[in-house]
Amino acid sequence: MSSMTVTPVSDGVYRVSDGARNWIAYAAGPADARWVFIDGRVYVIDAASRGMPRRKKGTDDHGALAAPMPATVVTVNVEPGQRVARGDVLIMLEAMKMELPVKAPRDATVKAIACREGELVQPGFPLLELE
Amino acid sequence: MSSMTVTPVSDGVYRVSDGARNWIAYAAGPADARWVFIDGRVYVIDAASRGMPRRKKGTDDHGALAAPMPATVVTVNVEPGQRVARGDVLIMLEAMKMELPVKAPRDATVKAIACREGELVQPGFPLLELE
Amino acid sequence: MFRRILIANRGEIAVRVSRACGELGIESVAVYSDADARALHVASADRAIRIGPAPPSESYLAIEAIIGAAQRTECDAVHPGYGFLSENPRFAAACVEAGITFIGPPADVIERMGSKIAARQIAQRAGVPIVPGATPSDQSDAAIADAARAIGFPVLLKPSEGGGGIGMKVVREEASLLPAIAQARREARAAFGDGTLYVERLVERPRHVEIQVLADHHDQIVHLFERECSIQRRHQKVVEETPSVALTPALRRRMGEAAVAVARAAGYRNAGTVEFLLDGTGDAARFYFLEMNTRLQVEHPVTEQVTGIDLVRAQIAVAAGERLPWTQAQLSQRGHAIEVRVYAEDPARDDLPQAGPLLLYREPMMPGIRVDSGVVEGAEISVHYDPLVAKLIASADTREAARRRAILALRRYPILGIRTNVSFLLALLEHPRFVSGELDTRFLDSEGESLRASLDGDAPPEALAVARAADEAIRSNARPAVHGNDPWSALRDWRG
Amino acid sequence: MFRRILIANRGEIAVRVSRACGELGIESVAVYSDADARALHVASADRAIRIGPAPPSESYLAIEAIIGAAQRTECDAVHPGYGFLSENPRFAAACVEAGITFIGPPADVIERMGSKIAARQIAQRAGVPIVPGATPSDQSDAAIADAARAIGFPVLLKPSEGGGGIGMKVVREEASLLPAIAQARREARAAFGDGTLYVERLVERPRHVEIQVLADHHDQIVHLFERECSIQRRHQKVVEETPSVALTPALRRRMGEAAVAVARAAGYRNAGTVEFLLDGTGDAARFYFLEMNTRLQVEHPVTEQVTGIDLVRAQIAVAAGERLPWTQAQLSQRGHAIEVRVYAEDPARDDLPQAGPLLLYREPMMPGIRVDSGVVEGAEISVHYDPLVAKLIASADTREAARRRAILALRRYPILGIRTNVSFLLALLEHPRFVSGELDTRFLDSEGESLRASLDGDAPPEALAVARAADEAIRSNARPAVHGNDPWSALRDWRG
Repeated sequence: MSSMTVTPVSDGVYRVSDGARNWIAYAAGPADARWVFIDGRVYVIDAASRGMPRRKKGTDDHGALAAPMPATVVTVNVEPGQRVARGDVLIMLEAMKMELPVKAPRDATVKAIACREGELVQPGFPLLELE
Repeated sequence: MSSMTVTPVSDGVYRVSDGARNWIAYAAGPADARWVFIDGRVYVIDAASRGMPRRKKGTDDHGALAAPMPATVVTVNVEPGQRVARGDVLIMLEAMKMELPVKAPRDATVKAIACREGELVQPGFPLLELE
Repeated sequence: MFRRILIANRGEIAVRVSRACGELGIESVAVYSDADARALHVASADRAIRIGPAPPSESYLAIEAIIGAAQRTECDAVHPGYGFLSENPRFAAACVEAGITFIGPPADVIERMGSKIAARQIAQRAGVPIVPGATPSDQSDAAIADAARAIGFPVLLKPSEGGGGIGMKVVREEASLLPAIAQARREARAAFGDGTLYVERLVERPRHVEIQVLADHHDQIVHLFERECSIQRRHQKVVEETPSVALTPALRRRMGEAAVAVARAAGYRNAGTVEFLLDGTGDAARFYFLEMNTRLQVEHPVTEQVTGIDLVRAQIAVAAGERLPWTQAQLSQRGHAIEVRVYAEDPARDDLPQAGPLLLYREPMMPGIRVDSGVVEGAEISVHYDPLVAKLIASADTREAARRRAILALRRYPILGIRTNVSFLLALLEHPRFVSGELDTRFLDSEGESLRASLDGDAPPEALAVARAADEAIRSNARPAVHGNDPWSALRDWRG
Repeated sequence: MFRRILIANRGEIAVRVSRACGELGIESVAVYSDADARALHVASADRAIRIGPAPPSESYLAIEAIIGAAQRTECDAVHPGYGFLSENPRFAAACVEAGITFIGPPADVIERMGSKIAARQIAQRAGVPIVPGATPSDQSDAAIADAARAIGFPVLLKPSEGGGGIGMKVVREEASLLPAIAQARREARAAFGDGTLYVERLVERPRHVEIQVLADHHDQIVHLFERECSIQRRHQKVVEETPSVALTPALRRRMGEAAVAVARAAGYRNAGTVEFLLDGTGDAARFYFLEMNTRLQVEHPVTEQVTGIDLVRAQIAVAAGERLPWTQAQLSQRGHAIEVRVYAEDPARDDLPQAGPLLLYREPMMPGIRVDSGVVEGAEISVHYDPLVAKLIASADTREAARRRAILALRRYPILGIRTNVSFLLALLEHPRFVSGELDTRFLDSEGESLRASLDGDAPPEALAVARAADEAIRSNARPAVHGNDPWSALRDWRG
């Protein structure tokens, strides 16, 4: 890995140089989710893994699917025990004037459903569980 | 005086309302010299006199005239004992590619000269004294 | 001219309209819901008035509240922006009843053009073609097959009650016609409880090309040329440009004349847009009337950049009874403009809308770049409204120069704190089909996945280095958590 | 086309050029002095290289250092911007010797047009008038009086060695001629130790109108119409616009042809500007060649806005040997553009330049507004360089609309931490003589005091209320003192 020099330009603005190439970069946010913008791309870098970045993924697939943002449940398309295939739309939410499909992240069986149509759910609220 | 409501919009940006009219305002700087921008005008308001603003004037006229910024002394046009009239150019400084005339703030007599041509002077550095 | 205009909208378009008012020496009055008390559109106006709680139905869609606000602030006109009440004939009528000028067409014209059926009839009467199609009154297999043959292959079989593409069947030749009719009817019944079918000529790889028109109250109507908006997804436009690479001067003239004919037949007033489906390119292309939008479009800036005309100012002048100051012959297109819509959404997660604070937000300021936005750094993208953050418009002498300019500007447009589609837009602007202008309305359906696939990637060393440096900077210099606990609530009622 | 361009400049023009490079797919290399290590122009480029300490003579004027930087970074061209080395023939020659293309005219043309005497001779040979004048070889009273009569009243008597208006005498009629000659000679001797006098026709209330030219290396020369820059102070332009209200189509054509004739006679290449003094307005006006600027002008954006041509891109293309892509007939003016120069200076204190941190700096982003700047919030206006903060360019369909747009934008252009001329510019744009376009080069001499007088005023209640609210905000939320002690010095050499 090359050696990088970081020179602050002003609040949140940095110049990064590897000795040859030069970038203008922007950074903000807390240490556990530092947002960095360079050349049209955004990286969210967590503190623990500086040097071991990962793009933060939405719902971690621990079986439970959660609402990504405050939303209204429009339809629940599955029932407990139902087999679903990766990509199937399990639940349709609505927020910000748009429909937000909650899709199956993998082939699985629906274990439980934790919301009902018309309900207003908060971010992180578990909507249903897969086996 | 009317009652003003101030609503912050974001960092340094405010909405001010007197109940009828509405302004977008910007503020920054330390309490003893708070800079405020409204509608194309800038006000520097000191803390002690909130409600009793004064436009900060450059050189307070206590007899000594000081350099307003880092500058080079180009010419000294007067001598101790000389009578000068308000507006006379006493000293010519140069900074930022421009000539900066130091003018007499009032009719007076030159008491002492504290700089010489070619000298680099710092802000606040007394250049000459009037009686 | 008006003395004071109420802007019945929020976000970038409210800011845009209040600036036009400022330039005309007209006072602007913003309205806001509780969620928008700190919004830029409120601070930007000369006056501001609360109209209700966050939900649009109780604020930006609340006709009574808005008319009341206009009366209390003694406004003589209302600009509706786009969306919300802009195409609501009851709102236009309510303004007139309250003695306030509605900056837009008359209520009856909005109503007429708001009905797809009535609008198509008007277009046909004006001699402007619509996509051939029919709902046969005899719904037997044989009658539907006859209708399909009369229209000509390829045809589309659609549930008459449907929408959104569900249950649609494409039939390209006689052999598959009867089985397709049976299947389409079954699916229509399953999805909508009604098996009635509509038969329509299928336009393959159509482009969405629309014509801006402007009509004064003295029977003068001009068009301001086309906008191509083929890059769309779920009927939401993402990229718009003008001129369209698909148009030749002769085709442009024909489409412009068709749009003016529709506007004239509708008794149109003020700014409006006639949308066409374009089949093919060049002089031989066919175009079909789709619908008319009886308001300012989101994408109006590309027209402004290329014609040099300020459409919002023109809207206000026309509403005030002024004559259009130009004839058709005096209008021209110069150069090229491309608009990209920056949405708060995550392209890596099905374009999921994002809400949250703009921790860092800096708009690129460079020659040929215009950004229309309603936010500033530190603002909050609210869950209550649409996720449009800003529109970035790049103008240059050629399409290629405008495209490169848009790319450079997006590369200098940091938005941190929420995910946006900026990197997706960059991939799109660099897609070979976008570069060559081979567009159709299914572009994002066919290319969206490959565009998204290019977005993933680990943080490069330079990003990691900046993240670390920011640690240091933030440790020594704690940047305010503008959107943490609210230190502002104590700030009311300072006596000045 | 070039692969990599070194930008031998700083500030807004360096940022401007690096963006043009980015749009062309050419790598840009910034140079910087120690004072500019954190400057925007450095961060904006694809590469950056230090060339010396803060004083310009050791950095931005150091030919060897800059040529060395271009060689080390393997640049194939250098863009000089304006100011600094842009009109230095030794620099242009040094580039060529080093095998690097100088983006500008050849060294000998720079040298020739840099000499006022040689440039005037070229203009005269090209049939372009200069202000009639002479230094009589016989300096007797009678001979000088004869020269004055030959030139025609009113005349100006000037010390031949002088400059800056010292010792100049205006003579309007025969009766005062001889006494004026005697007095002018005395004053010339006192001020310059030399009583030699130059006699010149006095142009009363002249306008400064210049013509942009562009010449390729294939003998094609076009002009891009005029810019009026009559609003100036101590030969520093403050407001520029195009078109000029003083020109008619016929006069514009004559001046354009004269400028092209001068450029052709000079063997000119690349972008240049021919400056004229304009006496009167309309078809009957006379114009006189003043000088030719052999570089990009500060005020080039107004031409870009009104012609739709990107001058920096054209400069690069021409230097790379490309042909101009337009004929004169294809070029046109559309609309109106006004540029105001935002300086870090205090209008209340003799325009004293200001240095210091930009505590808050937000550029107005609105339709028809372009800001070319080289700073961001938190940056420092340095004492070492010129006090130009930014150029704000307002474009619209008419002069009045552009003027109102510029005013609205300046009212939304907060710059805090240093004094600027923003409020002065606002007063200027609202001055009745500016509104009506009655301009001449002495406008600021005659109106400057009244403009300044309008600036004073106590803080209104709304400003006091904000100052108080900011107390609260800052107490709870300490904003970082970005420019206090330097927390950054420890941030070097992060391993990424």
